Amino acid sequence: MNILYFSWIREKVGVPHQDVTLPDGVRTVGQLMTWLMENDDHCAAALAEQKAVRVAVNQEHVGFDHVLNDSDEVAFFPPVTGG
Amino acid sequence: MNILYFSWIREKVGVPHQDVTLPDGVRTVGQLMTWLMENDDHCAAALAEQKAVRVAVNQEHVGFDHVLNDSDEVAFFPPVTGG
Amino acid sequence: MIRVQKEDFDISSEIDALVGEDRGIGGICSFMGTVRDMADGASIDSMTLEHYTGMTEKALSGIEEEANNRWNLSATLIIHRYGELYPGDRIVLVVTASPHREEAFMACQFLMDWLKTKAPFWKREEGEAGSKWVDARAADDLATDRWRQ
Amino acid sequence: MIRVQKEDFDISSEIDALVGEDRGIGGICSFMGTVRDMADGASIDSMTLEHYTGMTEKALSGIEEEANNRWNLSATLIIHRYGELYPGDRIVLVVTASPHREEAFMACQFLMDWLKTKAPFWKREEGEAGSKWVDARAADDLATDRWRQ
Repeated sequence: MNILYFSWIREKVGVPHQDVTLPDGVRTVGQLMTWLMENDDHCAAALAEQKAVRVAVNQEHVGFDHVLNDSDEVAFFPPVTGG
Repeated sequence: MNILYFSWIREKVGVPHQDVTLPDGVRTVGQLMTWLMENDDHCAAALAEQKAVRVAVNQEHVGFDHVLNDSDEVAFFPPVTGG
Repeated sequence: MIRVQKEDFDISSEIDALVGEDRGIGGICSFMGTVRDMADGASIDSMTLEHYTGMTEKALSGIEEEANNRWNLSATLIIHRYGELYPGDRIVLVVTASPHREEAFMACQFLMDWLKTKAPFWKREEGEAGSKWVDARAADDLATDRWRQ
Repeated sequence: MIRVQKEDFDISSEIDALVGEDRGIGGICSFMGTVRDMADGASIDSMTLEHYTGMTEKALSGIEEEANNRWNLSATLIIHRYGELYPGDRIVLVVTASPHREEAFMACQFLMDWLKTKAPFWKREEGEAGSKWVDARAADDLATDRWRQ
């Protein structure tokens, strides 16, 4: 599964993307976030403030309860500020 | 007093402007309209449909009860359609 | 700034001139009205815009001042053409520049709504249905009414 | 039509290309966002726009389609720039063309509001206050909310 990070979340994680294999028991976006934070201090710092984290799966905005597939492209980023 | 006409009101009156001397007893825009209609068949045709007539005095929109001065510039026209 | 003219205009040049060196501007809203080739199902060949010289300038300056009183605007522009125009031709341009987009949008709509019901212009269309003066739209009066306080 | 690009754009050429030979258009509304030289009282030297390639195009096409479903539009255009920009530079252009002005205005505002809260762009400012990511504005969320049915 390809995970992308943007803006200050990317800076805190330290890399723009990671390739991970979805472990057993991780089915939703929320569970993926918890797993990433448990396994990586940088991710823990980047995703700690949950209400500042937005998620897209396959380039569509989704909620934390969205169910994942192994082939999904998942992106974490703060609220957008374009326009 | 200089009276101007625009759009189809101008066409019905037949001239774009007229110079008139305000007769005694004519104090308001409404009274001027009545007087013009009594004295000129073209004006009568042009101003007959009162709710389609708009008035400006000295280039400001006014109502039929507006009080006139001899030196005023008065204009009669239909609702505007610019923009 | 207001201008009443026979000549066409270019929106890029107008916006560039209006904005100038003002780096406090964050949003520029514009509206441009153009001549359509149909009216009430009949084709239009040309349109003539009559106006009341003197009062037009006064009315446009008045509504521009009102917009600047209501919103925080960095710059405003109204250009209105008169004379003979053809389908596709530009008729009117309103530009509002502001630090924030909401105010630019509001002011631009306000100016267009007021202009439609207060500026002394009259359109006459020539086409399939003959030569006729355009009727005022009730919808335009309603659009203006919503700005009354 | 949507475009995500590093390059600047010219509003006249964009509008001309968008309108083409469509003589049914009566009103063209546009909004252009520009880089300001101040943010929260501190001067800005430059701004960098990061975006999510692929999702940006998808998001912009999605909101463009939504606007066309809601209103009778003859043509729409969204251009958004990315990369390094300076005060006074153009960031975004939205153009909506319609037979009637009300729909052009509504759609243009809708597109800007949705773009502000849905298109994956992030601004980073460099200036007096150092280098910082711009915070999302609560007002932008409210502006988007008013379009929910």
